[in-house]
Amino acid sequence: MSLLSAIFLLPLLAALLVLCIPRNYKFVIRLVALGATLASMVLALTLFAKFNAAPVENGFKFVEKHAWVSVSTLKLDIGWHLGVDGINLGLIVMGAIVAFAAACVSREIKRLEKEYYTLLLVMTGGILGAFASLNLFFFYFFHELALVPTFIMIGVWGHGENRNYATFKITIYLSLGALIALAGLIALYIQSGANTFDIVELTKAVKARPLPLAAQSLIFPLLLFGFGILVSLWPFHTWAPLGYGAAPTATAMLHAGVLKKFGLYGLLRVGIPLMPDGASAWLEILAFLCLGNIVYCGLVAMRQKDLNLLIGNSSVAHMGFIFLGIASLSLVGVTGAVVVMVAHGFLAALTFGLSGALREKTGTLEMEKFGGLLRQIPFLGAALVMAMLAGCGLPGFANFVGEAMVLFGSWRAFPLVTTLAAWGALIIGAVYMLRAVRNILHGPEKSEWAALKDASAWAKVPFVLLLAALLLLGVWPRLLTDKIQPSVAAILTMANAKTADKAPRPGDVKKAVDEAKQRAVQPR
Amino acid sequence: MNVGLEHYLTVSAMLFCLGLLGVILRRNVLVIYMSLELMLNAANLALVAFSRFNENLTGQMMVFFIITVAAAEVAVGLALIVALYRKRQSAHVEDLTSLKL
Amino acid sequence: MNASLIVLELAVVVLGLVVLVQDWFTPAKDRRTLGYGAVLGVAVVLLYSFFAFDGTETLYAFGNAYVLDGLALWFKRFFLLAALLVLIMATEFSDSFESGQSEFFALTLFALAGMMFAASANDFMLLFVSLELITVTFYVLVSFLRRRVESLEAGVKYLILGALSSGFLVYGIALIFGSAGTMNFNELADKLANNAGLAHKQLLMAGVLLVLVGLGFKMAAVPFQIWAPDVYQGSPTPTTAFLSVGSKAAGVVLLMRLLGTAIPDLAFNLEKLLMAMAAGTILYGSLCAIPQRNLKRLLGYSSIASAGYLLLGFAVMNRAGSSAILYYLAGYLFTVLAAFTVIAVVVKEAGAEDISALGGLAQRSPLLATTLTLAMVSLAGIPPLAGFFGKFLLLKAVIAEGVRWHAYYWLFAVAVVGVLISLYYYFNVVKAIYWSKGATDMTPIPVSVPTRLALAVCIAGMLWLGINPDGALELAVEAVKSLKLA
Amino acid sequence: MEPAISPAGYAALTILLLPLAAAAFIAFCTQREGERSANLSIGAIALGFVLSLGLFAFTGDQAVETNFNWLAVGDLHVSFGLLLDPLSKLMLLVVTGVGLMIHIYSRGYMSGDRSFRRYFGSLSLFTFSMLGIVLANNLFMMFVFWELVGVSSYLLIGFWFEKNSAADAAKKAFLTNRVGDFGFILGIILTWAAFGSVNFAELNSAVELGGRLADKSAGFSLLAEPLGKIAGGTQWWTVHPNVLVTLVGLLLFMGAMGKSAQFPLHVWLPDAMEGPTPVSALIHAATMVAAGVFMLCRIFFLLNIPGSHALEFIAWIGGFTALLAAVMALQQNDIKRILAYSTLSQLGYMVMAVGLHAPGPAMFHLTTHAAFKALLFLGAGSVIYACHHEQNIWKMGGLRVAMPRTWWTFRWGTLALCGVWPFAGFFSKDAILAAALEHNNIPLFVLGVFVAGLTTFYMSRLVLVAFCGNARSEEASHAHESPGVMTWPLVVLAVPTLLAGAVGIDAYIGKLFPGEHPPHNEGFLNNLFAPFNHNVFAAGFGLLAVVAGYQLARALYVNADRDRLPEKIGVLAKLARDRFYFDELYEWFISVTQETLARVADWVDRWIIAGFLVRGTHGATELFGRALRLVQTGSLQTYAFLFAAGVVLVLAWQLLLQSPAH
Repeated sequence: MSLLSAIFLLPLLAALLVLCIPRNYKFVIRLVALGATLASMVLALTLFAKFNAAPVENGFKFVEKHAWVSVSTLKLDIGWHLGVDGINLGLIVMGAIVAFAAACVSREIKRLEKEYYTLLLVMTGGILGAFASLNLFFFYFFHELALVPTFIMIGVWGHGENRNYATFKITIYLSLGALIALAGLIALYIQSGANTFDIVELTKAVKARPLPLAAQSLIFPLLLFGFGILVSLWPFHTWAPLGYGAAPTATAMLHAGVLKKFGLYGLLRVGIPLMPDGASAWLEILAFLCLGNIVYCGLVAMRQKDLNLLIGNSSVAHMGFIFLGIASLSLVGVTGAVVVMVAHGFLAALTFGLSGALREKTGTLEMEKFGGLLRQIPFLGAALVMAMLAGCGLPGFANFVGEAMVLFGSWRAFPLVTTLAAWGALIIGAVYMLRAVRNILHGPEKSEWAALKDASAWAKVPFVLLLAALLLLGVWPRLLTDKIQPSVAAILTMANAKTADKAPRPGDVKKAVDEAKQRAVQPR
Repeated sequence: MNVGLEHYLTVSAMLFCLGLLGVILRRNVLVIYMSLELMLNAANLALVAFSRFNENLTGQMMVFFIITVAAAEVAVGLALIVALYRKRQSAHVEDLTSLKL
Repeated sequence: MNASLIVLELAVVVLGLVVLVQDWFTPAKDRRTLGYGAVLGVAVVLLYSFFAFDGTETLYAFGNAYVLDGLALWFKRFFLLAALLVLIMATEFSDSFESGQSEFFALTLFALAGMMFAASANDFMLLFVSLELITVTFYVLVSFLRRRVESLEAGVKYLILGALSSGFLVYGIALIFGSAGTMNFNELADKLANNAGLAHKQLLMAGVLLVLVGLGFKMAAVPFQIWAPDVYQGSPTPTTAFLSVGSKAAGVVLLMRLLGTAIPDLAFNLEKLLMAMAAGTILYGSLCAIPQRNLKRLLGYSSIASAGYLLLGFAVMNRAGSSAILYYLAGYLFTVLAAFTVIAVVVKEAGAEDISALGGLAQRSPLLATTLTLAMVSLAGIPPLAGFFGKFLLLKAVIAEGVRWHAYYWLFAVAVVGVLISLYYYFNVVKAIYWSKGATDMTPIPVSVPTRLALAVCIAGMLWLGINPDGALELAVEAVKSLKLA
Repeated sequence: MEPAISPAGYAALTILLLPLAAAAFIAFCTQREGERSANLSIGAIALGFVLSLGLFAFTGDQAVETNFNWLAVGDLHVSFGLLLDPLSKLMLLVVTGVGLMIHIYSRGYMSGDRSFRRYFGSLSLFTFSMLGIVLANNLFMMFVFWELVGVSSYLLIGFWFEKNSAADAAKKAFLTNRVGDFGFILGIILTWAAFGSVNFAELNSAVELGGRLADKSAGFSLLAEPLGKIAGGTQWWTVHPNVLVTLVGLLLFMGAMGKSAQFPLHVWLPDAMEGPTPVSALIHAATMVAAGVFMLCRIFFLLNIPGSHALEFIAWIGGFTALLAAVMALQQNDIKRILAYSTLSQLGYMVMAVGLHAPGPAMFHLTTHAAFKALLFLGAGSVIYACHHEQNIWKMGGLRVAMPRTWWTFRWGTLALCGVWPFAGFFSKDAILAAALEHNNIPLFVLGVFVAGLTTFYMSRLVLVAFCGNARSEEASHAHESPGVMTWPLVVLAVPTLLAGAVGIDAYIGKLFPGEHPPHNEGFLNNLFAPFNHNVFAAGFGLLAVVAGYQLARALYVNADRDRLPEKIGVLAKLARDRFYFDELYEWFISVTQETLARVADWVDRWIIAGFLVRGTHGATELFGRALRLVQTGSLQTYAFLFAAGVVLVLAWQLLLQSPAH
């Protein structure tokens, strides 16, 4: 069991272990869960440290390959193929950290702990496995692993009276998206002629013989809308705020923070490189759809009374940025999109964690009922302010770096959309974030919250961890971008292989300037 | 005029349809059961006619199997109908509607 | 006519007779030992089947009316395993029969023998006889609870409609015999191969369709599924289980024989019909199940939907399609029997068959709750359980055909809609287990050792076929080799 | 490889990072000791001041740049770079000098406050961000610190967050700044897209090159076509290069408008007075608002590209803001509001100066203004402290006697602000008026003179009402001089208020912006009279306006018990007092556009997408299910009939439809 597979097998094994522990040893169960997620986090961090950006044969490191199902007569070959490159490295590390934070935050669960922790660990293992696997079948298999735990966790430990409707909606919506994506993957499996789900072979096959245009224009929309639904692309986003609002804190953190990036990662890994012509037809539409995400969901977030619904809508708005970055097909834009993916993972986990802590202490999330809490809960208050500011793209946090790069990258492809996206991010984002801070933390103290206590020492650990991650990546982005850039470059060479280069890049301007200099100097 | 294969077939087809109509229209379970047997016999007739004209005896052999199976079916069916009658004191099909929707 | 081939069926029939005879000597109170005896017997036969034959070469018997090849062996083992689990459930269920417990076991064994004969049918006569043996035994099994009027009503409905379908079947056989002049599948295939005129004979096609009606009835496919919900609801739970697994699989193996060996050339122009039936069955089964509150009726509709997915495999009549059918059936066996075992225990405990009877199951008995949840998740086709990989293979086969003819993409879309709708009512059951509102009594439910064993086998089966499908898929492909497929 | 860092670079780095270290230490470590946090923060800025002085004195005039590669993706190269040139060295002095005084002053002013620690932490964070803007060597880094300054001003304005008004003011300040930042980032993106880099040095060389090679008539030719194409890429974006360059200038100016509270985005500054007075002094007088002007001067070469019309627009915006703010200041009764509007007005002056191709005088006025405005604010703070937080000037009076030291320092500040001859204000304002004349922009010159008059009028009104005459309220009569730690910084600030004008600051800056104005640098004494022989008209009219303003104020307000101005100018006074209803106008505009849009979006989301589409399909399938279920009627006859119908259907479908031709 190499380093990479240990990261996601550990939680799954821990889940089995928890199953054997008798129900009333609550503390032991919690310890096992915390230990497993902590161990996988440490492993993920060592993985991050050992990952040097030196180029390797087909771009993937820590590769591990076993056969799983290979039936020659049916030309069916599905193998267990793990590997890491710039893009899913960040996502795995972020996923592991958020999983540990989610495990810490699960202290609020007082009922049926054994089932809860089993499901949490299965979900964590599923998510991390999905990001680590290079075989599209397992990519899909591990993602679906997280579907049932989400359903049961929202249903049993969720909050709010419409959690029943919310849990059914989120489950059916996600499996609709997953099935459409599966259709795309199978069609790709067959029409690529390579008869394999392995992304490395698929890329080789497509490089050798690009997919026919008819196939591309069929498969790409399937992948786009399949993954789009998983990532709450604009018209299919209504499940996200509702689902996260009703979910227990840990599920909301894991789902909004990590699982949601699965669709985007899929689109970037499979959609863009393998179907360049198919993609180019749809990217215009994608750009305007993600505008719907940013501006429309931002406006909707403004009208929300419940803090969790506000955060849910804001996380949908952030997804718009990642889509815009991917749609721009420029190196800066796509790298920015990957940075936003990682940064938003931490941000969503932090905000949902804080709102969960708030809900645990006060019993409600109605913003009107709050007021002047900063005096009673200084730490949680300060963390909430920092989270909200990070949410509206304050420099110093990782989100700003990603969003700035997306704006810089997508300017050339869609100038109008970028302007509106900047308006959405800077202004609309700031408005609803600061209104939330204004209603909850500022203003005169209310008597009913006088007895409120701040978070205990242990409860602070996850929030400090997430804030540290956000700040570290915000202050020193090269830590991440240097690793992402080569992988994105490889994908973009394939994606842009189709049409002639649209407009000269700023780089060309630099060349024009230098040439002009030579000419200017000679005559004198 | 001598009787050819078509005649036998038309007779067996008519018998089959009569049996089918009997099953659909009649209300008494026993009558339904009898029309079912009628359909089986229509098949027997067709089989015998085919084996006679194709000079192949497998059809005849099949008829024996059909008759024995029909007999077994009748035995079990009648026992069932009697049990039902003892339970519901009526053999009409309309009041057999507690299992629906 | 080497009779040694039917040693398995003979053993099962003899076992049935022994159980009947033994009933005279055993006093009323320990009737259950009879049940366990039957279970052991079937287990022995199952083990023996692995040593006796290896299914590589095709053996014929009784004037090649009886064939023993990979496919037949695969299905015989399938039926034996199904009967094993059903018998365990029946022995637990038997104390609610007022009298004649041993008859129930014996009849189940006779039905099993019928299914094993159906698995090896290579002749229309054997097809008819085995089909009738299964149907007649089920008439009695369905109406076994003579005290309850639902059981009797279900019995009569099954009787009349079963007899009607066998009427059509026989008439179909007659027409086929008339037009083709032979009852044997291989001969029929040769005749079709060498004189093209035969293929276009309307009479032959009519005969094939009428036989299809009989088999469709058995599988509860759309135009002929009208009996399924009422019979599933009325009959005692072990019978419903055996109906939904055994008799459906018998229909499947006979249809495979028909399309695979008897009329492979005609199969092509049946493609449109099979696709329509598949789509209709999936939609009908899924849609009608939404408002269901009664557990057994819900599973009835879900079994109709599963027949729809199996028909997907038949519409794509090639090696990939048929191996997918076999794999899906294997997963379906463990899943449905797990579900029925849990429902049998819960219904006996709560007395009511409504979904609300499941209330608070998570606290009352975690084992039953987990098993039923896994079963529902597997039925819905969610990884990592068997249902997913089965559906995945079927859907892959359908999309592979999509390249040739775009209608298959629409078929895929219908399948996706079916899965989504099924998610709703399967997860409704999971909801009832974990967080239903009206859960009153929290008394833990006792689960006897054999039931635990059965549940353990089912869970192991579901997980093994879901997580490590390679071995089982090889077996399925091996079994399908004998059919003349693309 | 990054070049080896020169000692000056190290010094700049320490100046920058010291306040950050202080803020971080305060935030994480000092739980209880409030005092230690104050010392830490003061120590940090004091050391910064000393180092800036050292830099100012010893390093020469050439620019020293140190770079750390912060972000390098594709063609976007952003470095964490520090640029030391005369402009940034001067601003270093202003920020750290004035900042030091205010840190010391606030130690006394805030001594009683409950969250003393949080105050000094935010103050240090602000200093760090302000120094970041000053030292940044590229637009991206400047934008990063731009937003950090916005956040620290949000924290400081909303310091007393229990008060609803303070919390709203903080939110309003941050959001208005964000509107400015929106334009700023678009400007940066456009610059990067057009010129290929965000670094000032590279931008400068690109612009110079373009300028030299271009023949004047076709505008900025060489780089023109690629500019057009590059900027947008799609067809309808290939604008004429001049339009593009103007757009770049205006967008960047939008950032300055937000930060320096220019006309459309000025509404947040008066409300920012909710923060503690030292905060108002530091942020809203000396440094933060000056950042906008500093940025304009820093990118002046971009604005000054031939063919760009941005500068005229900037000049007029500056002028109009100056006039508007001055008129509003006439009718304010809160001492801090008056000073806030006066800051707004002076900022208008500076922006006007930049607009008139005179960044040198703008920076000169910025420096002097920083000194005397900080002095005035701290003086006002000591008055408020003495009158137990009474801010209405009509409740004060007779403080001249009660608070002698505050009185004479405040009087010096007022004289400097009005532009009376020996004081610093006169020289810098005169330089601006001279620039207006040289650029023969008569309307702006007249406007400048008129605003100078207005400034003198409202400042004299304040002095006459607050300090002269007799006490009008209880607190005023018992007022006594503030403690030494508060009045001592006033005296220190009084020195530059007097001498800054003639000490030759404009000469030092002049070197940066060659060509516009000959700097007068013939020693202190003749500098005193330089403005007169440089441009006697500007100086003469300036002084004339001051005298006229003073006489008018004296006539109206000496020993006045109530404000008699409204009778004189009627409705204009009412308008001025209510700030020309801009707040209400914005409120209405936002409610019309953003709130209604939000309401529509929420309605669509709730009813159309989640309601009609999702619940609709859900309901439809459920209904369809229930309908289909009715087929199971339960009666055996219908079953038999349906079965037979099914068989007939199958036969018909297969035999008739799939005709044998198949």
